Parts: sequence; structure tokens; C-alpha cells
Amino acid sequence: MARENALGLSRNDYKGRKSTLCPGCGHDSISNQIISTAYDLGLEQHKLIKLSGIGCSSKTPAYFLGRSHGFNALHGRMPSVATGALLGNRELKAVAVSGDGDTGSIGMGQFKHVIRRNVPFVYIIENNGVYGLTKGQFSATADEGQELKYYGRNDLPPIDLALEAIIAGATFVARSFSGDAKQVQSLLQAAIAHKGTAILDIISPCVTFNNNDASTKSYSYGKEHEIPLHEIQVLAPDYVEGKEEITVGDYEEGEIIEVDMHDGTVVRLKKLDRDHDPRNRLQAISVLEQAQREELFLTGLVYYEEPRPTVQENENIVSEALATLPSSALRPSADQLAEVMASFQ
Amino acid sequence: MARENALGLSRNDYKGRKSTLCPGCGHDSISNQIISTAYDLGLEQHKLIKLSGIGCSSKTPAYFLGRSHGFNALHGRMPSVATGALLGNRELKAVAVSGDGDTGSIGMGQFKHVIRRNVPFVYIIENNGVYGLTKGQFSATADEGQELKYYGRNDLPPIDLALEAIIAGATFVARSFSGDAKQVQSLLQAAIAHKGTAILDIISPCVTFNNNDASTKSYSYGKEHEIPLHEIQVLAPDYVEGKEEITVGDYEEGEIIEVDMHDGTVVRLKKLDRDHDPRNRLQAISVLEQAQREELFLTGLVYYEEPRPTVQENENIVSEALATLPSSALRPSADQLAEVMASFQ
Amino acid sequence: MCAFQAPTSEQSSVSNEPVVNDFAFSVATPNGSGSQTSNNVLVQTLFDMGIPVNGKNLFPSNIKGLPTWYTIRASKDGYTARRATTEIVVAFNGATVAEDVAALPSGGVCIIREDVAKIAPKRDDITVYIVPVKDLMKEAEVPSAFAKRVENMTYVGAVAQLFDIPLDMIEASLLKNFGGKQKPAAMNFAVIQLAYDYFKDNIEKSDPFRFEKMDLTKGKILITGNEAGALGAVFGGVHVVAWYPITPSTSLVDGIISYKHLRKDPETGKSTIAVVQAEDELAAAGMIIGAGFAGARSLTATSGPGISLMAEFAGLAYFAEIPCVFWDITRMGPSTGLPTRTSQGDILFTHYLGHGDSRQFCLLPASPEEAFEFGWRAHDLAEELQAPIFVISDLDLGMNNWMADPFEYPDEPIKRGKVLNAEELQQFIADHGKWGRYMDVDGDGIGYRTIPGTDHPMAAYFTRGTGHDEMAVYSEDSDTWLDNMARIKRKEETGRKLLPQPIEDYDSSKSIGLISFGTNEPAIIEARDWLTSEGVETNYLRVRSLPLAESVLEFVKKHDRIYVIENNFDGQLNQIMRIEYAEHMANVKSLALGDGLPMAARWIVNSILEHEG
Amino acid sequence: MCAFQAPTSEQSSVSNEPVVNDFAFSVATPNGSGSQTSNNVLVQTLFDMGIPVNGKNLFPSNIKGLPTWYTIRASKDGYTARRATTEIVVAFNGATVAEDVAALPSGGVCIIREDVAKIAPKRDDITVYIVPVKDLMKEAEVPSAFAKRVENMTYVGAVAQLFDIPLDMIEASLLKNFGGKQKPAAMNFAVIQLAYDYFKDNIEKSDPFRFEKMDLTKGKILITGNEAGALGAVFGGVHVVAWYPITPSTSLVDGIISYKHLRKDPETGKSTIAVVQAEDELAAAGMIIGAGFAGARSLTATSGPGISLMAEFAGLAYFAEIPCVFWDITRMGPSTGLPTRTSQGDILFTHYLGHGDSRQFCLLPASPEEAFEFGWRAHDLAEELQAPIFVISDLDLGMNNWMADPFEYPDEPIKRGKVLNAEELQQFIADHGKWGRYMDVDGDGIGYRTIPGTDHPMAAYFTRGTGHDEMAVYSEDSDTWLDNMARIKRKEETGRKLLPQPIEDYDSSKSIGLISFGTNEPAIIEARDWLTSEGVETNYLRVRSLPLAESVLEFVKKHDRIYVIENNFDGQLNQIMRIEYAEHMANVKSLALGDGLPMAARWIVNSILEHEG
Ligand SMILES: Cc1ncc(C[n+]2csc(CCOP(=O)(O)OP(=O)(O)O)c2C)c(N)n1
Ligand SMILES: Cc1ncc(C[n+]2csc(CCOP(=O)(O)OP(=O)(O)O)c2C)c(N)n1
Ligand code: SF4
Ligand code: SF4
Ligand SMILES: [Mg+2]
Ligand SMILES: [Mg+2]
Repeated sequence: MARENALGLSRNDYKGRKSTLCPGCGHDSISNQIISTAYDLGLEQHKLIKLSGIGCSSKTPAYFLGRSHGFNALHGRMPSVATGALLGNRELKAVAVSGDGDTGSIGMGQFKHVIRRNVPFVYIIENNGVYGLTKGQFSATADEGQELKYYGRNDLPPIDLALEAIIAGATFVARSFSGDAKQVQSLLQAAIAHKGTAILDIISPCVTFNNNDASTKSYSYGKEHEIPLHEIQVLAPDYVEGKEEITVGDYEEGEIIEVDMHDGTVVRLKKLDRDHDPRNRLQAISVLEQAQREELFLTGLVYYEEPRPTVQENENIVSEALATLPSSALRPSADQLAEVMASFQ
Repeated sequence: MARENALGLSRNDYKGRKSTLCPGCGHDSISNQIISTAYDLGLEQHKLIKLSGIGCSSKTPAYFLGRSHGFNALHGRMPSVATGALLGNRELKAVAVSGDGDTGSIGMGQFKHVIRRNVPFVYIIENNGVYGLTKGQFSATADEGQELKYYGRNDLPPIDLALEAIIAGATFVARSFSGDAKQVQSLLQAAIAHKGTAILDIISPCVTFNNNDASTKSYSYGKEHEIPLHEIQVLAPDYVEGKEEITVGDYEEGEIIEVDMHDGTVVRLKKLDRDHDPRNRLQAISVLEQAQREELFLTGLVYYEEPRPTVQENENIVSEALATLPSSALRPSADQLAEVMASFQ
Repeated sequence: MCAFQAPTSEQSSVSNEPVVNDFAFSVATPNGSGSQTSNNVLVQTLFDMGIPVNGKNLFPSNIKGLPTWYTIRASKDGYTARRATTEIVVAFNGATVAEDVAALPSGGVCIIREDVAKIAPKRDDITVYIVPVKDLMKEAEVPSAFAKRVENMTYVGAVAQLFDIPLDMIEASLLKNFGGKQKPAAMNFAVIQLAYDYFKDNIEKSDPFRFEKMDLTKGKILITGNEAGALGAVFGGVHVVAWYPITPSTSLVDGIISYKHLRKDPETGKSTIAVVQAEDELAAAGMIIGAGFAGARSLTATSGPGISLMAEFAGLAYFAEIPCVFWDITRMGPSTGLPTRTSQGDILFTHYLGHGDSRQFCLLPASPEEAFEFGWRAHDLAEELQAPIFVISDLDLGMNNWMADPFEYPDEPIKRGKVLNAEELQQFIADHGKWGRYMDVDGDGIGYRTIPGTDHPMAAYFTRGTGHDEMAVYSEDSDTWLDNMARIKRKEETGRKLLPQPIEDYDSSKSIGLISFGTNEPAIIEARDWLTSEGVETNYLRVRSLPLAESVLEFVKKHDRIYVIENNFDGQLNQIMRIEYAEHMANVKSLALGDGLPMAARWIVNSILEHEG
Repeated sequence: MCAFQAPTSEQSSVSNEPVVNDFAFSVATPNGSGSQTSNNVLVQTLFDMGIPVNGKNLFPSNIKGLPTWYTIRASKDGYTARRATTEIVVAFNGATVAEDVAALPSGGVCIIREDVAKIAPKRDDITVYIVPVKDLMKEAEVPSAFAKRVENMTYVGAVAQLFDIPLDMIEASLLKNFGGKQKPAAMNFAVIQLAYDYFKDNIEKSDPFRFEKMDLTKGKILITGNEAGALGAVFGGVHVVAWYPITPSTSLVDGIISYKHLRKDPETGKSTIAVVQAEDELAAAGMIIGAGFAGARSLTATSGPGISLMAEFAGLAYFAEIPCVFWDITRMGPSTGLPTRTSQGDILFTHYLGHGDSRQFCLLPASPEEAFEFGWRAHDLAEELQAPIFVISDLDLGMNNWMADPFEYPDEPIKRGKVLNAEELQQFIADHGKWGRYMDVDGDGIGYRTIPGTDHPMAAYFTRGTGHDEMAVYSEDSDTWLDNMARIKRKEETGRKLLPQPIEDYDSSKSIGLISFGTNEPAIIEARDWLTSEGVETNYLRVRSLPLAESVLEFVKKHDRIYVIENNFDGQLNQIMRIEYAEHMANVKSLALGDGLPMAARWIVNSILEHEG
């Protein structure tokens, strides 16, 4: 018998349609991590929506969470669609997928502003440094000086989308590698618990157009150069014992950072080679700035901040889903209309 | 007799049409500084173009440099128009004006990307924290928590356009105050000499919709809170004596930073209260981050970097203006066509 | 320029007979000088006097200083269209006084600021009253911070005294204008009183114009179309409003904000409407589409440039069949054009908005009543038709005060269209063997949708702008594509019948028909009477939606000659009619004028007489 | 689905007579498997054999794996339209083999991979040849990195042997395909040879199809429309190219990049063309408009979604009168639609692109020759008309290989339009008293412009999308607005005559006329012959630009019945004709099919016979 999660569902029940991406595409790994995470957490799929822009990456929502409503929107415009959907129904959680072209080029404005509004959702950038679906043009995250078969040399410096996110006011920013399944899953788990825009910039190799060893977006480069900032463990809200156990016993002072998420989830970061406290904004910026300058592939939870009010909180809307309010809540009374009319007389 | 500059022109000859902005609008001061700077430098107006988006700020190019071609383009899209114009004719210099709405909201994507391409021009943001022309909505640079008569409370954190510029790869980023005529002129002079995108984020009060003392974009706030990072002196390329004189005599080691611009212009920064070296990217980011956190109105040349290749250099186009190449340079020969045709046979 | 035109020969002088409640006057001031309050008070008072009245604001795209005109027309016969000419001018702007005075008919009246009078051209054939603004203001001792804005109250006093407007009524509407706040009302009224007294004591009236109480506005309201539309949205159950500021649509969203409180949850005090100022129009469109996808009612308001920017999203909403409502408060284009001038120049572009074979549903309100009704109905229609609905109003309706009947409370329950909850979905599957988002089981082109959050394992589907089959699964198959397109076009036919049908005034004895839409209505009403008096009898049909209702064609067929009257350059309704009914257009003539001004009867009459004469 | 249709009854079987140079075969493979090379080599070789041929690629919006079909049609009579049916299928894709085999006519041929054959449906009435790909590949000993891509060479060998294609010619075109590189050519050829030998030795031919050398392609070229358009731009003097990648327009810009070297400065080696990949379509549009403003020749290439996004900028270019060139390589819409399927569905929207009363000039190429010619001419026209020019091509022309005549070298000097340099400006002022950017001294609606950099104190003017007078000064005046619009519409009339005029094949004895545009051309040529053979004689006019040339109306008037044939859903050319000529459309019938495929003669013939029959 297939294994089941708390809802009595198998991992298969969290899958979508068959992927039509190239075999080996990094994006498919990420879809798999989303499936695993949702399965492990026992998420109710009807309370989730999946959103995306346009690109190979943006096709993937069709390939995971088959029981969730999905919207494959327009190129670069997923953030606004997500904003509207989550205002229309704030009871939903959203997992959104974008590409580096989708976010870094045509979508830059919406990316910045969705973060600024703190729309609470998981925003995954499947970052491969190229436009996959249109066959391999440089994207805005491509390495400076890189050469591609058809498009020659890239003369422009790469945009660092994680850094852009922090500057824009993001309260959860992580970088990862689609080849690092465990880290991706941990980060996804934390991102889902986050009450705000959670940006995951995941390097996700395009095996067809940008998998040359020299590219910092290739599998081989990722495998060889990934430097995790820390080891991540995510403890679900109810996971109490384990928490005490480990904190007390195994680690010395300063070796562990615990980030308490809004819903009780705890993200435990175990120190590796570097000291990085993701709760310090300037440190997060510096570490990314340094990574950019020295071409270091640092991964992990780069920045975390106690979330600002979400867009729904700022809008001060009722706590239920607007979309399913009864008709009575939708139309003021005839008396109220009469009163308004009188004021215009 | 009216005074004249090196070209035999009076300051009047650098004016445009009569301003139709509200009396006292900060934008008019900036127009005046542009006029003065161009007059002082003796710029040839036919070699300049003026560009803008849409907004009160973007109307101003009609009010300065009346002998330069101008283009009042679309809301948020000035950067792309500037890029095209300067590719079409690289012999031109461009002075462009935008607003905080024009740049920070609808124009965010183009702002980022024009910087990334290093299009060599002066990009002035006349930043008043509101949408002037549409009558006082909050812009993306409005203070968090600010209240406006019609639009209530602003719940969102302000975007710092100078910080955004640095992250995007700008090589010249300054902040100033339209009430500080001297600093604006110095910065304009340096910006014009810069071989790359020069971003000037100038706080420019909207006297009609956002001039309340509490607003960080008001005159009174600016007058009281401006903290210049340094005193700026710009020495033209031919200004040799002065240079030696001052360096040797009046200042101690570490009190002066000299920035050598590409065309021989020297920007001399005299230390005031703070130590700020604009040539250090991380320092520039930190200083802005701190200013943002502590609500400090720091002005001056925030960041300067030896410019990367410009868009024209990257495109490797001929050194003359493309627009005025002779017809002979525009059409390959009949033989060349025949050769190409043969390759398809 | 000047807001009103020089009179044509047949109207070039005013007789000496008393003229009561049937003339227009224009107030010329620099923009931002605060004259809006004065003008509103005048209009409100005339309205309170029971005189049919309208006010049209002709303002520049500028915050302060450029010329602005406000034309107030009183019409005992109830005509509320802009009049091309004006008998009286309040000349408070030196920059335009030359044209303002020149455009007066002989026998006209000029009420002029003292300092402006100094530079005004002289005319012997008009009456001139000088307002000593400076002296009056000195006497009034208004605190200097307010002096500039209050100055304009001087002409209110002058007008009141000259044309017999009761001061107590002025005072009442002033108070109303200040939302009941005594202090500013009193300060302003003091100036009015001073001017009034000055005119009473020092000026001898020598013109024939006068107001007199009537009772033709009883029960009516004065309101702008944007306020009406905003109320429509609030009573239409809108949940998510996303917008980006642009003249002349901004006040529609301002209106929603100011009536949001009607939709507060009584217990928690929290709102059932979210209003988000987006970073641009593309984002605003995306937000309302996201909200529509989530099952919420959503709206954006914009104008031409925004409509252009929303084209890609409009095509997505059309093809993915997302309910949502776009308001286009049209201003003059092409391009940035004249941001503060009215136009009906977006209908062709909007009807076909989106590349490929898109065709959008449009509603065309002509009055505040309709702006309200279409305002709530648009949300029903969007959900019933599972499509974006474009409500195309214009600056004239949106930003000017119109006399209207109090709005009728929506007479029907809210219609959420074909939405399946979990049980209904289960039943659907039982009935049809399966459920697919785009299955057309009713033959009306409209499928049944589910919304996110529906707790049923089969409820989810995938929304996309790419080709899809009736199960909402991606497909590149030609036949699937054609079937889907055919179904969407079938839906168009459903919509053609469901949308607000034309309003006709038809009498089989007449052989000439007028066709128009939107805010030309008052000018056409007036023009028809005028034409009748010239011996030209006309029928009239007003189009209220696109695609064109079937009765439009019937109307065309029933007439020998049809005139299609529009406020744009190309005659776009006529173009749409040509696309749909080319075969029947031989006797149809396009009358289009896109000069930025609300339509006036004179132009219609002259144009038709030219052909019929 | 399947790329070709099941035969209709009248075409349902193939006779046993030898069929020479007059049949179609389709190659079905998974996308990204490298079959493009095989197919190109086959088409090239047939072409080299002097046989009129075309190849149509029907590929998915996917990088690897989804089904793709390539149909090669040889036609001794020179017909190059897509054939709706195919006699032969190369079935190399298990995912589609069922439909692929089912769609064959009786007597058809199936060349099938061994493993695919195992799951193929059986039919007795077709000939089946099995290709033992695995064995052949084992024998070939291709390095494993290349094995997958080279596999498809097996069917090349099979086809060559079965249908008499000389192997040496295959070898030659293979070498050409690899740009003269011996090594890959040899590796591939080895596989072809093996398959050829295998078929020769082991398979008995039992079908009637065969190729034979002819000399009908002598002097011709094989080229895609996008390559042709790119060459047009390069020979048209383009300076600034700004674009954002989108299928199917990308290869046009790729083409410009690959021919940029023709425009190198001989001395410095520097380029006279800049090609910028913009961050999106809005930026691309802005860049070319900026370049046009600066006096440079500029171009962008996009497809439907990009056209939608460019609407606001298109309106600006229209109204501010900026020369620049937009290519729309149309794909199937609405919305994201079918990104890799062809369509003619953007012409209505593009012709009216921009809110307000915008109307754009459009060129409609039908062949590589025209893509080249319009490619260079568009830049002349843009500068002569001081307007954006939209060249509307489509995926079929843009991405498929077409047989064409070598392009004619532009027979006219480059035309930069009315641009004044400093001296000319001085003269203008002397002649006219002043110079204003929008003064219409020639009465053709076109003013004289100056470009930035002109060293004259009066040369500067201010470009804007807001209302302006003839001096380019901001104005809100109604009459000024109307005058300006009237002048721009006058320019439209100038353009109507200046743009490429229709091509007519007219004979007064015929009473039926066909009207079409663009890539339907080959299907119409074939359909007309076919119709003639059915006793229906037709004239034909091909529209090549919008606004419609005057001769289109003349053509309509000269016929009893007109059919307007288009590859879209709504019949958009017909709609445009209705707008312009409603009075004359009674006998005009729209034949529109937008199924994503290049048009085939069969549908035209059947549709017309249905009406004429
Ligand atoms: C408005 C618009 N412009 C262009 C395209 C063409 N297009 C499709 S995907 C894509 C780029 C995708 O790149 P990225 O977001 O990095 O995704 P990837 O395919 O690399 O995962 C482009 C330009 C489009 N669909 N829509
Ligand atoms: C596409 C588009 N959307 C909206 C507008 C309306 N609009 C004109 S100016 C403006 C905002 C201007 O704000 P900002 O850039 O800060 O300039 P300011 O007036 O404050 O100087 C807006 C929204 C427009 N002209 N075009
Ligand atoms: S092209 Fe690249 S990004 Fe697209 S599916 Fe293939 S490997 Fe993935
Ligand atoms: S509204 Fe504000 S920004 Fe606009 S002109 Fe007036 S003061 Fe300046
Ligand atoms: Mg990518
Ligand atoms: Mg502003």
C-alpha cells in the first residue's frame, strides 16, 4: 500500500499532470520538492492556489498539486494576479512560480511592488540565467561575460534577485539550488509558514540552453560551488519536544539560530563555516553583495524579518474570504441608498 | 548688458517656455538649476536632448533649455526612449526628468534596466512623495504612516530610489534637495561629466499636495533636516591650478576625496561631519540603509564608480551618430545581396 | 481658446425681453484658484430653486494657473446639454478675457474683476459689471491664508444680486458644500454678502436675465457620473478595487473609498471592499483578474492610456473567461491627448481590445442613473457571462454634476452566475459524467466554474491564456481550438441579448432616425425638439451596450435615413455598425465631432439640417 | 491531434498509377529530437533536384518531447501551399502514431520506426515500411552523445531510397546544412547511407510514389520570411533594433544579428546597427521610438502579446508622428493562445492600435520577396510618412522555408523623408516666415522635421503625446486639436497612395473575385486553378497594405460576388473593408478559418463551391 500523510493522501495525490519540460530540467526537481513538501506537511490542496507567469518555469504549476486551482497568467504579471486572488480570498495560501526572465526582466516592477505590499505567498524564482521557453536568450541574471551559442557575449552585470527583494522590503528571502532537495524542501516549509511574501531564488539549471560547466547556473557549477550558509531544520508548530532536546544538548552557544515564525513554526539554523544571522538586514545585504562580488554561491535563508502587516491586514478587510461572503454582505440596504440619495438633493 | 557665457549666450537663452507649475513648486527650482548649470558650463544646446515621462515633474523639460530638442514621452517610459535616442545618436547628451511616481511605480522596471545597461545620461528624479499631476495620491516614496487629506494613511514602506539605483548597478548616484541650489548645481555638473547613467534623486517639495511640515518631502523638513555628506566642488577638466592649490594647502590627509571623472572633470568632496567615501559600494549601501532606518536626510554624492562600458560601447557601434550617417553607410551593395542570395540557393 | 463659441449669426444677439431661467453663464478663472466651490454653490442653489440646471467644468491639465471655465446653464425647458454659446461671462481671468468677451453675443453680460477689466477689450453692445474684488476683500478681513480662495465668492454675491438668487438659499448650499461646517461657510458667506450689498447699493441692473423659483428639480439629485458609478459598484457587491490614478477616472475610485463604509461588517467594523492603489495599470488589471479568478467581484477604473496598457490582460480575461469590470472614463486621445477634455473615442479600440480575435462586452451609460445601474449590473453580467465587462463612460459624465432622479434600488437579487460549490459539483458530475470548466452543457457558450477553496477533489482546474479544451487542459489541437473559439463567440450572442438593450423613441410616421450613445443624450433631446421646430421629425435610438443589440439593426431598417451621432473623430459607433451591418448602412450617415467638449445641440441641428435642408 | 487531416471522400485513396513529384509526406517526431536537420536536408535536396517544394513545420510550444510534424510537399505544378492531406507519413513518434496512420488515405505509405510500429494501428490498405532504427544505429557506431540526434537520419536514408532521391545530392545538402563542416556531415551521412543500403537490400518497394529531377527551381532560393525580413531591414538601413524574445518573431532579430556584418564600417569594423534585447516589449517600443525621434531608423519585432503591450507607445508614435517600424509575426490568439501556430488574427487590432482615434499604417507581405522588399521599404515609408509602420507577417511565412526568387536589389535611393538640416531650416524660415514641426505647407499632411543635433537656434521643438499646435507647442484649444487631427488624417490619405498597392489578377469576363492578403497566396493560387477545373473562374486581388488602397473598392465594384479569404476567426480584413466600404459590401462574403495551420487550397475550394455550387 502507498504511504499516506495525515490527510490520508498519497504523495501521488499531490502531483499534477505529466511534465512536458526537457528531461533533467531543474524546474522539474523543484516541482518535486513542492509536491513532497505539501505531502509531508499534509496541506489541503483546495486551500492552495498555484500561480505563474510565462516560461518553462511558469508551466510547472500544471505539474504539481493537481487538486489546487491554478492560474498560468501573463509574462511577468503573476504578482498582480496573486495580489488580487489573495485579496479576493484571504483564506487561500498561494504558491507561485516565476522565471528569472519573468521576474527579472518584464516582471521587475511587479516583483518589487508585490513585495512592498507584503502579499503573503510563496514566490519561487526558478532561476536558470536564460529564457528557456524562447530558446536560450540571456536573462537579466545571466553571468557577465558569459557566451551563449546563438546570442554571443553577455555584457551586462547580473541582477541579484535576492538582493533586490531585500531592498524592496521583503521579510523572507532565501537562495537555494534545485539540486539541493533537502534545503529546498526546508525552505519551502518555512516559506509556507511565513506571513508575508517569501522569496525563494532557486538556481535551477536549464539543461538545454545553459548547462555549460562555466555557467554559474549549471548543475555542475551548483554541485561544486554551493556553500550553504547554515544547515536548516524546520520544526512544525506542534513539534515541541525535539525543539528542547536539540537546543539544550547538541549545540554550543552561537551555533544555532532559531527563527520563530508567526504560526509557531520554528526554523533552526545550524552554523556551518560562516556566521550569518538572517535577522540582520545589513548583514544580509552585505553577504549578498560579497557573494556577487566574489561569485560565491551562498544558499540558505538569507534574510528573515518579523513580518510587516500583510496587504489584507493593511486593507483592513474582514477575516473571511470576500469571494464567498453571502449576498447580504454585498449590497447595502434600500434605506442606505435612500440616505445617500438624500445627501445629493 | 546681460552677462554672457563662453558661447556668447545669456542665461535667458537657456530658458524654456514659461512654467505652468504651481508657484513655489520644487520642480521649478530644479529647472532653474539646470538652466544655470548649462549656462555656466556653456553647453551647446543643440547637442543636448531633454526627456521626461508624465507628471508635473515631467512637464519641466518644456521650461528649460529651449534650444534643445525635447521629448515628453509616456508615464514611466522615459528610460527606454532615452536609450533609443542615445543609440540613434551617441553624440548627444541627455538630461532627463522623472517623478517619484513616474520612476518608482509604473517606471520601476525601466529604471532598473536603463541603469543596468549604463545608458550615459543624467536621470533626475524630482521626488515629492506624491503624484502631483493627479492631485495628491501617495507615491511609492511616501513616508510610511503619513496621512494625506484625501487618501488616508500610507501603510507601505517607502522605496529608496537611490538604493535601488546602486543595487541595479548605477555608477553615479546622488541625493539632493531642490532647496539646496548650490549642491544641486554641483551634482548636475558632475552628472553631466559622467560617462554612464547618473542618478540624481532630488527631494522636490510639492507645495500643493505634500508640503506639510511632518512630511519628509516638505520644504521645512528639508531645510531643517538636510545633512550634506560633504561639501562638493566640481573642477572642470581645464581647471588645473586650483586643483593643486587646494589639495596641497587647505586640507589635511583624509579630509578631501577627489573623484576623477572620465572627461577630466574632478569632483572634490570635502569632509563634513561624517566619513563617507562614495567610491565604496558597500559603504554607500550602508549609509542609505542607515538613513532609511533612522530617517536621516543625507545628501550629496552617495556612490561613484569608475563607469562600466556604456550601452553604445557594448553595442560596438561606430563613433558617429547613426542617425546622420550617409545613405551609403545604410545599404550594403548589390553584390553583397547577390552573395547572400547565393547562400540560399 | 475659450470654453464657449462665438454665436452664429442666427443667435448673435440677445433681445431686450426679460429672459427668465433660460440662459447660460460661464465663469472664467485661473485653475486652482478655488472657484470650484463658488461654482458648485451657484449650481446647487439654482437646483434648490427648482430650476433645471447643469454645470460643465472645462479645466486644464494643470494644477494651478492655466485657464479654466465653468459653464452653468439654466433651462426652464429642462435641457441639460452644454450650450455652445453663453449669454453671460464672469471674467475673472486676465489671460482669457479677450476671447471671453469677444465670444459674447450682442446684448450679453460681462461680470468682470476690476483688475481684469483694465485689460479687457471694450464692447458697446454688452453690459459690463465691474467687481471691485480688492476693495471687497479688504473690507471682508479674511485671514490672509484663505484670502485667495475666498476671492471668488465675490462673483457669487454679484451673480446672486444681479439675477435674483435668494441669499439665504446661497447660504444653505454653501453650508452643505462645507459638509455642515459653520466656520468656513460663514467666512465665505460674509464675502458673498459684501459683494451682494455692494451690487445692490452701487450697480444698476441693465440686462434682461433673471432667475425665478420653479419646481422642476423636486425629488431630483445633482451628482457626477463617477460618484454614481462608485455607488453602483458599492451596491453591486464589488470586493476588490485596484486602480492607478488617471484623470478623469480617479474620482470614481475616490467615490468608492468614500462609500466603502456602507459595506462595513457590522460586527467587526472591517470592510468587505479592498481598494488597492496599484503600481500601474497593468498591475491593476492583473489584480482584478486575480480577484475574479478567486471568485471575488472586482473593478478597475482608468482612461485611454490605461486601456491601452491593459490590452494584454484584457485579452487574457476574455480568453480565460474571468469575470471582472473595467471602467474607462474616456478622455481625449490619441495618446496622452487632452487629459481633461471629454471624448467618446475609445469604443472601437475597447470593443476589440486584445490581439487575436478578441471582442469585449461594453456598457455605455448616458446618465448618473445608468452609471449607477450599469455600475452594479456590470458585476452581475461579468459573473453571468464569465467575462470582463467594460463600462465606457466619459469625462463629461464622470466629472460634471448632472441632474438625475434618485437611483432605483437594484430590483433583482445579486447574480453570481454559474458557480458550482462542492455539492453542486458532485451533482454536475453525476448528471454529466464529468465536469470540465469549459463544457457548454446549456448551449449558451457559458460553462460552470468552481472557485478556489471549493472542497472537492475534482474542483480544481487550471486557468490559462493558452489553448485549452473543455476540461481546461492545454491543447494545441486545431479542432479543439476552433470549438473553443466557437463557444466563446456563442457566449457573445448570449451577451448580446443579456446586456442592457437600446432605448428607443420610435414612431412609425417618422422616416429619420438618430442613433447615439452615452453623454450625447441631453444634446440629442434638445436637438430633436429644435429639429422638430424646424420641421424635421426624428426617431431616436440610444445604444447601451456592445456587441450591438439586434434591435439596432431593426431600427436602421425601419428608417430612410439614419444619423449616427458621436463625440469622437472617426465615428466609431458607426464603424462598429458597419462591421456588423454593412449591408444595411447605405442610408446611414456618421456625424462625429471630437473637439473635446460635451456635445451641444447646435452642432447636431446644423449638421442634420445641412443634409436634410 | 495530427498535422494533416483525414482525406475527404473524394480524395480518400491513392491510385496505383505512378505518382511523380506530386505528393506530400509528413514527418512525425517528438519535438527537440533533432529532426529539423533531417527535414531541412530532404527539402533542400528536392529543391536542388529542381522540384518545387515546400516544408511546413508544425511544432509545439515546448522545448523537448511534445509532438511535432514536418510536412514536405513536392509539386510538379509548382503549388507551394500546405496540403490538407498527406500521402506518406514518416511515423517516428509513438505518441501520435495512431492518428498519423489513421489520417492516411487508402494506398498511402507509412515509414515507421520499428519500436513505434509495435504500437501502431494496423491498416491493410496502406503500405508500411519499417525502419530498424536501433539496429542501424548500432551498426553506425555513432558516439553516444550524438546518437539521439542522428537517429532521424535513418528516415532520410529510407525516403531517399524509396522515392529515388540521389544520395550524392543528399550528401551535398547535408554538408551545406552543416555550414560546410565535413565532420558532422560525414557522421550523419554514414547513417543515411546505412539506412539507404538497408532499404535497398531488404525492402521491396510497393507504392507508386517517386521523385524525378526537374528544372523548376533553377535560380530560386529557399528562405524563411523572417530571414527575408531581416535582410530587408539590413538593406533598409535600420540603425537601432530593440526587441524582446517571443515566438515566432525571434528569428527575425536573429537574422538581423547574423547579417549585421554587412553593415560594418569598413575602416573601424564597428557596426552601424545596434541590436538591444530590451527588458520587455514596452521598453522595446520605447527604444525604437526614441531612436526614431533622434532621426535614426529603428525596428522592433514581436507577436500578438507584444503588440498588445505596445499599444500605448503605438498611439504615442502615431500622434507624435515618430518614424519607426514594428514587425508583428502573428501567432494564434487571443491571449497567449497557441504560440507556435500561425494566424492572421492581429490585423484589425493593429490597424487601430492605440486608444482614441488612432489608425496605423500596415504592410502585409505574402512571400519572402515581399518580406524583403517591405523590410527595406518600411523604413523609407516610416520616414516619408513620419509614422510608425506595422509590417504584419505571420508564423507560416516567418518560420517556414519558402521557395522564392532571389531578392531584387532596392531599385531606389534611400528616402529619408522631410528632414531639414540647418541650412534647409534657414531656407524654410525664409520661405514661410517661420518653421513649425507640424506645419503642413505641402498639403499632404506631412510636416518638415528637424532632428536633435541640428545646429540652428530655431531647430529645436518639443515632441509630446499631448495636444499641440503646428509649432509643437502644448495646446488644449478645440480648433487646434481638430486641425491637427484633420492633418493627421490627411496624412493617412497620402499613405493610402504611397503604401504598396494591391496586386490584381483581373479579367473583365469573370464575375467572381477573391480578395486576400499575406500567406494565403499559395493556397489561393492553387485553389483558383482547382476552381477553374470545377468550372468556377475567379479574379484575384491581394491587399498589401492598410489603410486599404482605392483599387480594392474598384475591384469589389467590378464583381458580382467577392470572397474575402483569411486565416483568422472573425474575418478581419472583411471587417476593415466593411468599415471602409459598407455601402459596397452586399455581395462580399467572408471566408475565414483560424485553425492555426497555414491555409490549404482544399478549404477554399470547398467553401467557394458550397456557395457557387
Ligand atoms: C508578453 C510576452 N512577451 C514575450 C513572451 C515570450 N516568452 C515566453 S517565455 C519567455 C521567457 C521565459 O524566461 P524565464 O522567465 O527565465 O523562464 P524559463 O523558460 O527560463 O524557465 C518569453 C520571453 C511572452 N509569452 N509574452
Ligand atoms: C499610463 C498613465 N497612467 C496614468 C497617468 C496619469 N498620471 C499622470 S501624472 C501621474 C503621476 C505623476 O506622479 P509623479 O511621477 O510623482 O510626478 P509629479 O506630478 O509628482 O511630479 C499619473 C498617475 C498617465 N498619464 N498615464
Ligand atoms: S528549455 Fe531549459 S528551462 Fe525549458 S524545459 Fe528545457 S531545460 Fe527546462
Ligand atoms: S501639484 Fe505639486 S508637483 Fe505639481 S506643480 Fe503643483 S506643487 Fe508642483
Ligand atoms: Mg529562465
Ligand atoms: Mg511625485
